[in-house]
Amino acid sequence: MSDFLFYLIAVFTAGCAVGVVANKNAVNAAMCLMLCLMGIASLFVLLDAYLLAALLVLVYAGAVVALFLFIVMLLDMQGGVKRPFRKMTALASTVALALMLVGVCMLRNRVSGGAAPTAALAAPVGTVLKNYAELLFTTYLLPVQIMGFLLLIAMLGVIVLSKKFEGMEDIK
Amino acid sequence: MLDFFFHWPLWAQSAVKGLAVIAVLFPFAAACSMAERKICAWIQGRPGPNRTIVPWLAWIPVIAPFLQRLGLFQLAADGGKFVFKEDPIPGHVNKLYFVLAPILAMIPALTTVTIVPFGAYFNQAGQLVPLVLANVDIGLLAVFAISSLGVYSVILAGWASNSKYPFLGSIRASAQLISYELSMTLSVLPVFLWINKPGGAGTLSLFAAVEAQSGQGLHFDSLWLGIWMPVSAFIFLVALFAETNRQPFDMAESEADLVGGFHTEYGAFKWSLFFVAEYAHMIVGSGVFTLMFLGGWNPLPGLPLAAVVHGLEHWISWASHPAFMGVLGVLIFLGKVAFFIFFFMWVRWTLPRFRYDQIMKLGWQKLLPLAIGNLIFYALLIALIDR
Amino acid sequence: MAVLHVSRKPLTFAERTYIPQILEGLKITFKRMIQPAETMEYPEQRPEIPKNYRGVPTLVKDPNGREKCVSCQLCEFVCPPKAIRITPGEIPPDAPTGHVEKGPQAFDIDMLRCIYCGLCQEVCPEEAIFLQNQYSMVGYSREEMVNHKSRLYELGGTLPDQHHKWDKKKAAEEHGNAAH
Amino acid sequence: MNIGLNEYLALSGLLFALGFFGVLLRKNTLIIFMCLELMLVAATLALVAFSRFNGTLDGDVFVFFILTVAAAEVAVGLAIIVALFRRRQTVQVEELNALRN
Repeated sequence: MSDFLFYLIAVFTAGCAVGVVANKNAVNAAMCLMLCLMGIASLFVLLDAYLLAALLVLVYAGAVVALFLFIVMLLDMQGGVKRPFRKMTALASTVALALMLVGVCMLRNRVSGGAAPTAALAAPVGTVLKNYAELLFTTYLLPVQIMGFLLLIAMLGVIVLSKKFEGMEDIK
Repeated sequence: MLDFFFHWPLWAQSAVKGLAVIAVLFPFAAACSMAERKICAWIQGRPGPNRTIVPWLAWIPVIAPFLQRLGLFQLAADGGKFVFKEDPIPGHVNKLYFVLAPILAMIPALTTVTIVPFGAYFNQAGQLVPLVLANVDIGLLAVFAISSLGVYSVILAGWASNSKYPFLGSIRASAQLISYELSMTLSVLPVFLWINKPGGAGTLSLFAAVEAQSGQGLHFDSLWLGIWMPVSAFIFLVALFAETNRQPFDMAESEADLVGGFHTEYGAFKWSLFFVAEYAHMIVGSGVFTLMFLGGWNPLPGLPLAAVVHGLEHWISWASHPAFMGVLGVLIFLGKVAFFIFFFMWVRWTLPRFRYDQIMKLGWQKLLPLAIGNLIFYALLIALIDR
Repeated sequence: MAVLHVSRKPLTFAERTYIPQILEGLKITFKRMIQPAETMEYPEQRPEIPKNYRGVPTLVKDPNGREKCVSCQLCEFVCPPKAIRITPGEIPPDAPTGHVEKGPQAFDIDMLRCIYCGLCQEVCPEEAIFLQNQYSMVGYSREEMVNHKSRLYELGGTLPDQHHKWDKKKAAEEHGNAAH
Repeated sequence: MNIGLNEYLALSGLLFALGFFGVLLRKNTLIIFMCLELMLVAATLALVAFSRFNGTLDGDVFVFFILTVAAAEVAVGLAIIVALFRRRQTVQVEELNALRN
């Protein structure tokens, strides 16, 4: 059952990822990204990380992709000249993709070396919320603080960026 | 009693649960639309719908006229109208997303119900077990996560309609949804700080929230959180109004300046899906509010359901039977939810709509600082109490 | 003209939170909610129609059952929306009202055009057309909404005045003015 | 239960590769940005899988940080894109070449 679910969700997620990359229409791409995130959230559930699944949906699907959709719709960049891909770009990116896929295949077929036996799972620690809290407020307290500052700075940055400045010349 | 159910395969159980959600929530939403008509009629000094009758029922002498005067069949007439009307798809719309949007509106509305507990009973071992479809540890966070997906239906409906007013309406509505989500989340943090105070459960589940209000007698632990944290309850309530797009905040519709908001171009069944989704959101929102701030299925502060049942055992021997207790709990819970739905409608037919700038100002400049201040205050207070 | 600038009354803190106003509003609507409804259950209960109500225009007969209209066409002429159409006709000399020169052969009032202004009633020299207290006109087609002569008389009925104009006229014709 | 760490890592790698491919290939800034997000999320999948199969929580906690960073990044990035669009009326990368010569 679990195996079947994994393969189902994996195929779905990968398909949606292809959709993000290959779609002409940016709205379609954003919706594909949303579905892809839902797939990953369900993979998190399979991995017993319920909290992270909920957070992923809340932050990513609920806010980030919604923002993307917002901007895509507001800018409405359907117009403009569609230039064909340059040969070099296409070639280079395909080669990169191929190389990475080779890496993926090697990962998949790696002989599992004792460290993580597939059958015997460790006890799921990610299900208990208290564990997260303890770790966040002891070992990772400094990163949490830094994250707070980062968010503050990002907020200020966005406010400054989205303000219109008068008398600034256009960069040509 | 229900053992046979738990022996079924998982997919069958899930399917039954899913059908149950639909079978319960749709009539509830329809009943809400009925209640809305009646209440708005009473407030405006009218009798409300009281004419509809099914032909072959009209022959029953006393009951049929009574039901007719109550207007109960208006539900069926409305529903039938939505199903049988012509379902137009205007030209120049993005067909895929135009059809997808109302369906997307239903998904969060129907999914969140599974996480909301609606009653409790004692099992054989004497433990209190919640009546809930999926008792997850991250309860409230899951509700927030799923309901945050509701913004997609609004955005997509407005955009796919390919028309100015729906688009403006959807932009406004989704900005409003995102803005008030913040205050809403911040307002419930004190509640869970209190529940998870040192020695507490370490959970976000709504059942735990009710248990924290189930103390007996008049002391601190038995207070309903709405009394103990009125500011949180207030902020949550206001944000709930905004999140469900109800009257003083119904920027999504604002028919005076935007024709009909994001669903201007919709008709018939697709429109009714938006409509049902709004009521389903309202029901779930009221349920969450009741669970967190009004003691869930406990009848009175300081008088939990368990105490009532044990008290009744002196007179009625089967009072602590799971079925009786479950039904009692569900009835008390539904009573509170019904009051809140009434409150939603009462407010709707009392207040005019806010202007858009007022809404944004209220959300960002008043509610958000208030929520942050409230959080800090209760964090300090709980720390002091626990020392 | 001098411009008077009136400054807005400053709001108190309580007013700026909206809360007291909202509660006040809720109180008012709640009071309203528990009062009985003020509407009328229309088809069963009917509103009381005042005497001078201007409803559907109708034609009336005098107590002797003669039609009062002499098809002078003043109403047709004065009607603002041109809802009235009269076809004048002769009255056969051997009819009971044969001494009258004219009567309407057809008298149509198009109720889809009528604006219930009452000018036809004002202008009628014979007091033959009255706007009566009927107010609900329904029909399934446009044709149905045109009131023909028979329907107009059916709606109008008899006007119980005691003028007996035509009797007097007939008497005058037969006996000269000496009768009076 | 035959699904182990390898399968999750392979899926994560596949998603990352797809995202990377998109970043290289596409010319629409917004889609490039989406592909970047895809790469970030692929990384979180690997972290959660590691965490789960090793019985520790550190990977999960890192996902928190990634989520936060991603949220901040998206806010700033989209603000930049909107500012760019206001100025240049385009979001295509090859037209945003002010520093070329």
